[in-house]
Amino acid sequence: MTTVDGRHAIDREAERLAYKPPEIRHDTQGDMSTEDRVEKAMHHFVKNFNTQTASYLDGCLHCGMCADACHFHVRTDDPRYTPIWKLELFKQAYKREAGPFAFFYRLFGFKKKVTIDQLEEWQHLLYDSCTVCGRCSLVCPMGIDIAGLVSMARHGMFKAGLIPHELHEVAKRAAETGSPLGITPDKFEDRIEWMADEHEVEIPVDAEQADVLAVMSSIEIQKYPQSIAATAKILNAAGEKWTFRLDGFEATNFGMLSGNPEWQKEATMKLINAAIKIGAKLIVLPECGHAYMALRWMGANMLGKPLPFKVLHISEYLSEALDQGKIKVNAVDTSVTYHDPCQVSRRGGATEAARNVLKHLGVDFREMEYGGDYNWCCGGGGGVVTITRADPLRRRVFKLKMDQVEKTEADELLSSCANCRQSFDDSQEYFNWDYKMGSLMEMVAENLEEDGS
Amino acid sequence: MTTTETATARDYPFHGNVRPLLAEILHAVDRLLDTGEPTTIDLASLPFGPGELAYLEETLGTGELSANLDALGSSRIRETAFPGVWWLEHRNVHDEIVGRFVEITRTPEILSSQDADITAGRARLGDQLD
Amino acid sequence: MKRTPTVGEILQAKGVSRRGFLKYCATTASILALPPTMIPRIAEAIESARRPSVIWLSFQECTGCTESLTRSATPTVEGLIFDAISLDYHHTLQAAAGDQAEAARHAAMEENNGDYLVLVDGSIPLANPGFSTIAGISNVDMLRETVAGAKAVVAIGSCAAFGGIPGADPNPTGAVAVSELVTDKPVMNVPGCPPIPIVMTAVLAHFLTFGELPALDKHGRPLAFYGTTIHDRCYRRPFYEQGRFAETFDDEGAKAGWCLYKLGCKGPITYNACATTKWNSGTSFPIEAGHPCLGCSEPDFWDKGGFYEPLSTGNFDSGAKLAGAAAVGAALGAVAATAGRRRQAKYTKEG
Amino acid sequence: MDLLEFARGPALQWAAYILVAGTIWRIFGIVLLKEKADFSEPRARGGLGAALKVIYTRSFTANPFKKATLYPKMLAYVQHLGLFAVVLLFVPHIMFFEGFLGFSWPGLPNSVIYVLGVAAVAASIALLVRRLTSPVLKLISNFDDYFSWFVTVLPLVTGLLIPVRPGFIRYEDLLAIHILSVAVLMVWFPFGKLGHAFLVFITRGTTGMVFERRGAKT
Repeated sequence: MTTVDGRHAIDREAERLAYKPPEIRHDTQGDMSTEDRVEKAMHHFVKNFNTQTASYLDGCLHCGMCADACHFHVRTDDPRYTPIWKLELFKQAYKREAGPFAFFYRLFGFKKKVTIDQLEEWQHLLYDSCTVCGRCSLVCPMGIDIAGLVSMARHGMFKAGLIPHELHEVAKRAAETGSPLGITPDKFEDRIEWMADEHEVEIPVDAEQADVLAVMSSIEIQKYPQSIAATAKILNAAGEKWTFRLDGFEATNFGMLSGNPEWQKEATMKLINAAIKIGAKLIVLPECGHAYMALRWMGANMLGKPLPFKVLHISEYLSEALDQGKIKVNAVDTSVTYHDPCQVSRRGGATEAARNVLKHLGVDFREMEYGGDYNWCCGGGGGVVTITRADPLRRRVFKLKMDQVEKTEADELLSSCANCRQSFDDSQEYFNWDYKMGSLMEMVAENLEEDGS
Repeated sequence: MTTTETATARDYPFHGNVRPLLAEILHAVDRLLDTGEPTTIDLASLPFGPGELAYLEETLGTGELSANLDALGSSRIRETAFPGVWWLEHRNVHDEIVGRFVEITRTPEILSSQDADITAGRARLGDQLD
Repeated sequence: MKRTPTVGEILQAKGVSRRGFLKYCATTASILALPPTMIPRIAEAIESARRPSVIWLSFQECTGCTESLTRSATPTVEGLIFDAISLDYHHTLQAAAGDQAEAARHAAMEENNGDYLVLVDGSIPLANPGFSTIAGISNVDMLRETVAGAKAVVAIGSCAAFGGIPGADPNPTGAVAVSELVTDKPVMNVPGCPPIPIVMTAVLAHFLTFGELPALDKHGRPLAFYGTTIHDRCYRRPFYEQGRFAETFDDEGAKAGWCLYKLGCKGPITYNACATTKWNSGTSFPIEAGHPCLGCSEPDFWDKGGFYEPLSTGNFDSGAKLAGAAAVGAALGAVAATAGRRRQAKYTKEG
Repeated sequence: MDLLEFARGPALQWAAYILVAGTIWRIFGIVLLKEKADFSEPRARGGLGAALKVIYTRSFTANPFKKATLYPKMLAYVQHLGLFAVVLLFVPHIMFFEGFLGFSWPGLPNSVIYVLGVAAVAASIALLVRRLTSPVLKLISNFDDYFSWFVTVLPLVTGLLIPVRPGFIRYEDLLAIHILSVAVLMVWFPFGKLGHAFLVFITRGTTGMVFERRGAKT
C-alpha cells in the first residue's frame, strides 16, 4: 500500500459510496388531527391481529438475528433497520390492545400508547427501509414471518395518513386511473397496437370469451413495452385462446404495497371480474413479483372464496408450456444468472419454474451464491423503488446485489420482475454498472422455435 | 441367586475413601522427612464403607516393630510396612476398640516413658532399695 | 461445701499411669470430634476439670435416649467420665424413688447451685400440664424449678430438642421443646431419635473438660457432631455423584450398596455424625445397613413428607388442582381473546 | 415451617398453578383470536405435517445465515441443551418429575450435569454480554429480556452452588433457595418471553403451514 503524503493510507477496499442516512422527512396525507392519526393507526393495527400475527408478535425473542438477514441493516449497520424493530409499534399496539395480557399492559402501563412521534419515525422504517422481501422471515429461529407483519403494519400507517408521499401518490393514481403510472385503458390499447405493428404479432384485446387472461404491469407497459409483444408471441405460439382485457389488465397492486386494503381489493377484483367475465381458466401474471403475491396468494381471500380459475406467474406458465411441449425454444449459447423476485420465489414458492425455463433454453446457468430462496432483494420491492427520498439507501443496499451477480461472472443477468428490473436499471445507470438486466420471458420469446407453433 | 452371593462387600468397587487417605499419609511422610513434624490421623473421623478400613490396614501392612500397651485396656502400637507410619489401636477394659489412629512420626509419643510415670517408678524403686 | 476432686485426681486414684492418661486424652479427643492436635489442651483441661453434678429430667419420652446412653456409657472409655460425673437424679436409673428421689434432686440443686447441668429428654406438654407429671409435679413446673439454678441445659433427643414425636402434627398434648421454655440459660440440643450414644457422652465430656458448652449451630446443636450432613460424609456419596442409585430395596443397586437417594434418603439435609461415628460401637449405621436416612436429628422430621419420598420430590398436590389451574387459565385466555375480538370489532366499526 | 418446606410445598405448588394457568391463558388468548380462512389454491399440502416439519427444521440455521449467526447460535445451543440436560437428566430432578408424573427415565452422572450446567451458565453470560454490547440487541431489548435472563440463570447458579456448598450457607437453605428460584422462574415463565418454549410450536407451526402450502421456502 502506497502512502501519498505519509499520513493518509490509501484504502483501495474502502466503500466508494458513502452512506448518508436519508434526510428525515415525515410525510403526512390528509388533514387529520394528531389524535385522529394515532387512533386510526391503532385501529388499523389492531384489525390485523389474528392467531397467526398474535403468535408472531408474542413469540419474538429479541435475538436480533433478523438484522443479519436484512440488506438494509447489513449494508448500514444501523440497528434501527433490524427487521423486528420496524414492527416495534405494531407489537406495542398488540400487547396493549389484543394480547392475552393486554388488560395488564394497559392497567400498569407496561406498554405505552403509541405516539405520533413514534409513528412518524417509523414511517421511514416501515416503508423506506423495508422491501417486504422476507429474507428475515427465514432466519428467525421462532419462524416469525416478519415481512408479512410489515405489510400489515402498513395498514395502520396508511389509514393514519403517514406514508411517504411518493408511494401515496402512486397508489392514489392507481386507485383513480387504474394504473400507478396513469396507464389508462386507451393508453394501453395504443401501446398494444404499437407493439403489434412493431413486432408483427397478433394481440387479441377484449375478446368476449377466452381460456387465458393475460395481464400486464404498468412498468412494463410504460418502460418495457416489448414485453407486451413477448407475452403475445408466447401465448400465440402455445396456441392458447387468450386475450388482454381493457377492463382488467393492471397486475400491480399499489394498494397492497402502500397499505390500503380497500384499494388492494379494488385492484384485485378488477382482474378477477375480468377473468370471470370471459370465462378464463387461467390468469397469466406478468413479470412482476408483488402481482404474484397479490393475486396468486391473496386474490382468493379478496373474493372470499376460491378463485374459479388458476393463476400462474409467467415463469410458471413458461415452465409448464415448455415441459408440455406447447412451445419449443432454440438453444441459447450464453451464460446466465438469474435474480429471483422475492415475492415469486422466496415468498411465492415458484423458485424452480425459472430454473426449468433456463434449462430448456440450454444456457449455462450460474446460480448466485445463495441464490433462489435466499436471494438478496433488488432493494426496490415493496414500493421502495417509488420512494425517491429512499434512493440513496436503496442504491447503497444494491451493492450486495452487485457483488452477488458479479461473482457468477455470467454473461447475462435475467429476472422475471419488472419492478426488480426498474431498480436494477436505476442502479445500473447510477453506478455505470456492466450488467444490464434482461427479461426471462423476452429471452424465451426471442428464441421461440418458429416451426414449433 | 448367584448375583446375591457375589454382591458382597469384597466385590464392590471401593467407595473411594482409601486413596485420598493414602495420599494424605504420603504427604505426612514428606512433612516428617522435611521438617520433622509428626501427624496424627483420627480414623474415627473418616467415613469408611464396608471393608474399607480392613483394606487400608491391609494396604499399610505390618512392619518390623509392634508393641502392646496395657493401660486402661490394651493398646496395640505397630509400625506398618512403611517406616514412620504407625497404626495405633486403643481398646478399653472390655477389649472393645475405642480409637484408631494412624500416626506419622519417628516414635509415637505414647511409647516413650512419661516423666510422671518415671518419677513414680523411681519412687517405687527407691522404696524397694530401702 | 465439699471440694470435688479433679478428673486428674480421680484417674490417679484409680492408678492410671500417665501413658494411660494420654491414651484417655487421645480417645477423648476422638469422641469429641476434635483434631488430634487438640490432645495436649485436652490433657491440660482434664487434669484440672472438676466433677460436675448432673440432674436428668425425663418428660414425654420413650426412654430410648436413656437406653441409647446406657449402651454407650458402661463399656467404653468415656465410662470414666461417668465416674467423674455425679448423676444425682435420673428417675429411670436411680435406685431411689418418690420423695427420696425428689429430695435428692433438691439436695443436688442446693449444693451445686449455679454449677449443675440439667439434662432433659422428652418434650413438655403445655396443652394440659396434667398430661405428664412426676411425683405430682407437672413437667413444665419441674423443668422451670430445676433449671433455675443450672449452669446450662442439654436437651437430649429430638423430643426435648424439637418436640419430636409428641410434637408431631397434630400435636395433641401441645408438646414443646426445652428451648421454648428455657430462654435465660444456655441450652444445647443433642437431637436424634435416639441421639448417637457417643455423641451424648462426648458433649458431656466437653462440658466436663472445658466447663462450657461447645460451639452450636442454628438449631442449638454442637457443631462438632452436627456440622456436616450425613450425605457429605456418607461412604455411598461417590455413587450419588456417579448417578448410581438403588431403585428399590431389593434390586441390584441396593445389593451393590448404591446411593439410597431415590429411596427417600434424607442424608443431604440431615446434620448428624452417623456416617463417621456409626452405631453399636462403630459397627454400622442405617445407610450402611441399606436403609435411607430418616433425618431424625432435624426439626419436625416426622412432618416432612414420606420417609421414602425422594428429597427432590415436590411436596405439593398435583392432579385435580392443576387441572383447576388449567381451567382458570383457559377461562382467562378466552376472556382475553374475546376482549381482543371485541376491540377489533369496535375499531372496524369506527374505521 | 422452615424455608425448605415452604419452597417444596406452597411455593412450588402456587408456582405450578400459575405456570399452568398462565400458559393456558396465553395460548388460549392467542388461538381464540379470529383466524381468517385461506382460500388460495394450495400448491402443496400444508397442514400438521408442514407444521411439524418447520418446528423441526427451524431448530437449525439455513446455510446463508450460518456465518453471521454462528456465535449467538452456538451459545444458544449450549444454553438450551445445557438447560434441557440439567432440568431433565439430573437424577434428583427426574425424581421430582416422577413425584407427580409417576414415571421416570434414565439420568446422567452428576459430574456430566455439572459440566453442562456450568457451560449453560457461561453461554448465558456470553449471551448477556452480547445483548449489552451489540447495538442491535441494545436497541431491541427490554425489561423482559433481562428479567427472563435473570430468572433462568438464577436456578442454574443456585443449583450449581449446591455441590460446591459455599461455607456461608447450609445445604438445605441453598436447596430451598434453589427451589424458590425455580418457583420464580415458573411464575414468570408463561408471561414473559420465556413463553417461547411453548409459543415456538405455534409460530413455527403456523409459518410451516402457510408457507409449505405455498410451496415456498420455510
